[in-house]
Amino acid sequence: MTATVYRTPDEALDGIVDGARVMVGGFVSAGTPSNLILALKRRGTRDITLIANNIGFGDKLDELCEGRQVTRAIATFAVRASSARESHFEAQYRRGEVELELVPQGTFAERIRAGGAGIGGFLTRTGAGTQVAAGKETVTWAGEEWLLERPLRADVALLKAHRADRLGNLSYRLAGQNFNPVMATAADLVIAEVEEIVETGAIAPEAVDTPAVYIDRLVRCDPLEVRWDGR
Amino acid sequence: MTATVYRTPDEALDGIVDGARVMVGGFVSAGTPSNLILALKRRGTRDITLIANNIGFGDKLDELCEGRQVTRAIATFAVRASSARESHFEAQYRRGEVELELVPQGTFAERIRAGGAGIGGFLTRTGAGTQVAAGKETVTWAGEEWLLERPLRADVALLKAHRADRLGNLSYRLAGQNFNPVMATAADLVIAEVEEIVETGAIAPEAVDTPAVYIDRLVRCDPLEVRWDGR
Amino acid sequence: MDAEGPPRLTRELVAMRVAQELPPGSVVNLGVGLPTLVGAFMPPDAGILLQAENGILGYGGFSNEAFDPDLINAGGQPVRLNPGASFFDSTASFAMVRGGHIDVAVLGGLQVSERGDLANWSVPERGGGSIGGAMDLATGARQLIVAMEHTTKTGAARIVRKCAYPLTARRCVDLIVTDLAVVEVVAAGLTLREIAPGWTPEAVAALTEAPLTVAADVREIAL
Amino acid sequence: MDAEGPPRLTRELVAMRVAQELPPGSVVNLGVGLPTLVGAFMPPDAGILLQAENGILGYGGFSNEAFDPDLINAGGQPVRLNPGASFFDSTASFAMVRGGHIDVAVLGGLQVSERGDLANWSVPERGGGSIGGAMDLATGARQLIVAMEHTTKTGAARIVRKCAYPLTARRCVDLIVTDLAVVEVVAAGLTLREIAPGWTPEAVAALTEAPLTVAADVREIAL
Repeated sequence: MTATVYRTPDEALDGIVDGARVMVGGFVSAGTPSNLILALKRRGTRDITLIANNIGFGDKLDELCEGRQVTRAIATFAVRASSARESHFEAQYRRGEVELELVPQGTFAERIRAGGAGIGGFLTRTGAGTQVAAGKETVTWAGEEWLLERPLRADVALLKAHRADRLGNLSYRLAGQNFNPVMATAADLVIAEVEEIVETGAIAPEAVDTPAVYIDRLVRCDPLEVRWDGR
Repeated sequence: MTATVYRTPDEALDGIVDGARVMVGGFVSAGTPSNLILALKRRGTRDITLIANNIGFGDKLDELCEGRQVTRAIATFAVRASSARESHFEAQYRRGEVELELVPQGTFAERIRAGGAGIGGFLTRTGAGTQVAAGKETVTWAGEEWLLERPLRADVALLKAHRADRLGNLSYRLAGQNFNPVMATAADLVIAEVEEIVETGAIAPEAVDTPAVYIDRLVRCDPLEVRWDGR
Repeated sequence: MDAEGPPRLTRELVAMRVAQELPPGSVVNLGVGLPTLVGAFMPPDAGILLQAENGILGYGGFSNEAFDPDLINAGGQPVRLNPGASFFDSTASFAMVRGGHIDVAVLGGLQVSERGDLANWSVPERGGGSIGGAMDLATGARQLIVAMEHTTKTGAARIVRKCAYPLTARRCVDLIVTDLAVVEVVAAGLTLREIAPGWTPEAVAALTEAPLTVAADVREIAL
Repeated sequence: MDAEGPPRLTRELVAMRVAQELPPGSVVNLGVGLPTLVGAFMPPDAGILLQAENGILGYGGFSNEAFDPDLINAGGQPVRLNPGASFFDSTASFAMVRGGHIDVAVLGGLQVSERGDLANWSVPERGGGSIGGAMDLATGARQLIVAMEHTTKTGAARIVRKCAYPLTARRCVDLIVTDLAVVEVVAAGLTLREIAPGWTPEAVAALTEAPLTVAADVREIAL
């Protein structure tokens, strides 16, 4: 189905309800849908399960936490080892007000891929013998110990790409891909913020990174300046 | 390590021994390394385990079978339901002279991906309740029956790409990707036949389909005319 | 008119009937053989995206231009691209198939059982058959239409109580379109929805091994 | 000279020593913190390819140009690209990491045990820590070098019999480079290969909880 183009990021979020599981693409400053994140903040959606690589490292996701919109997070980095300057998320986490499932980054990516690709689980050596193995099935095969990891899906995915065509094909620039292409496959409703929307056919078939089949909604936005200062 | 450029496809196969497990990229006529296949025929390597999507459907792989170089095959289509015109492979298969493991195409791709990506196995619903399930572990999860499929690797992969740079980055054209990018990740020695070798940096970073880390050897060849007549 | 009754639908007419089932904007995979013909009968402005499991989304009809070995569908046939097409590798293609992102798959069939099991890849007595993408498509597509002849060349029923041939997937078929009938697979079994012109429900049922419930509004196939 | 002995190596000197370990043409992932500094000391013509797990192969040093939010390494720092660089998504990046396609990973450490276990992501008493890509890198890289300070700020050994902090991965470390020593992890335990100028093996061993076997050819770290 052809993607629907929305006028504003706020309108593009129509229908997201309290309690939603929301995946957000991006890695620190790269490929992060900051306009959609701020629209989700303005929307005031509560009790969100946030599925994102990082929270509070040069992204706008901590602003959602500021308003206590996030109840549970699944992430690969969200809490610093040192607490010199706490994010809202970290403060709430240390006070036990928000739940966090920390996932190794490769396992995080692969679980989302499994969720989008009809894979019911996969075996990885990553995390075997660590806290990550707690509660998971462990199998020995080929002389090694493997964890059985399960797929991860969401109700909504918020993505950032560089360009889209009207059909919904996406292309990314530089290191802007990261988790965006895989999250596009693993949510019931997929919304992408892009810098430019072009006519269908204007992105060469070989240059399409995310095929149109995965994209439900598009909104054109100027990218927000986002930078992590390293702390 | 920078890829080594060979002068001829025959030289590029240096070191392949009898009994080798050989993956070959391509889908019928698309992205098929015909020059490398014919070089493997000339080389006379025997007792090959051939891992390829198709054998004898517009590819040159049946010529390897003609010389009885293939002992065992893992493929998704290799034997026609009707035997009006038999390939060498089919004739040998029906006489019990060659072993065939038929794999569903998505499972075939995913097993190779697992082999290259450090995944020890994965669960798929594909094949549950069919002959494909024979001898495999079956698990019930989320109300469905899943097969545990295992990774697939090879000693050598023979690939076809459109362009390479001297470092070994590959780009494909049109539907020439198919199994080539994933096989590049899952063999100990990876050899690619390309139509053009350009200076390192001449392929834009966003246009690289197979990063140089995966490619050991390159050889420039004019593509051979290959076409399946549909029978 | 053959020995057993009025004329049956041609392969092209079966393909036309299947094409009517494809919703506007849907993502569709057409299997090799008869299903391939469906591509020629799709409404031009319905925005249907054809997926080829060798790594294309958005191909169009067959190409009459010079053969390009790198631009083929999964049956090896040269195809054209529509605007908005994209290419990807086989792992991405089957992630799309397995992950439920194909709205409709149309596959050929050897046998379909009353509970919707499909056998379409092997005739054991002929000593062969290949799986290709059929098992993944039958398992992963949101809707599965089987397009096949109602009977074998020797007149045996292809819609059976239990498949004798090796299965492609269990309980996967949603709709069967043959040269005699349109049959829907529902929880209770098979419903005969449409019949070929000149045929009666009884005559179709006589060539069907599995029990058919005749729909109250059963009608002639209209194209 | 600190209270406990001669001067220790600076972070930059530790990074220089690590850089010497990187084979020409190898594919290397540098973790955040001290390991990031290694990039500045790589031999210019060795053809080493730096991988950033956020999806870059072939980045170079830090960029001084206008900040581009889409061109960062896994530590969020702006980087330049070398000729032959490529981009990919996170699933492809960790396929590369997990699949054994990274020759050397250099990670920071909190503790390394005598059998090569690594703890580098969490200090429980501070109530935090994040995993990021460390577990995949420690498990998947063909060779793992840990670059860290030999002792904590309070003087406690970081090379221990058994890690007290939560593990990153078991039996994964091949080489430890600290501000006092180069220690190799072998089947039998830990071998002290090199020591900082002015230090003796005994002085280093006194700051190391795990037993060290002093190599017959132990020598001063040379840069």
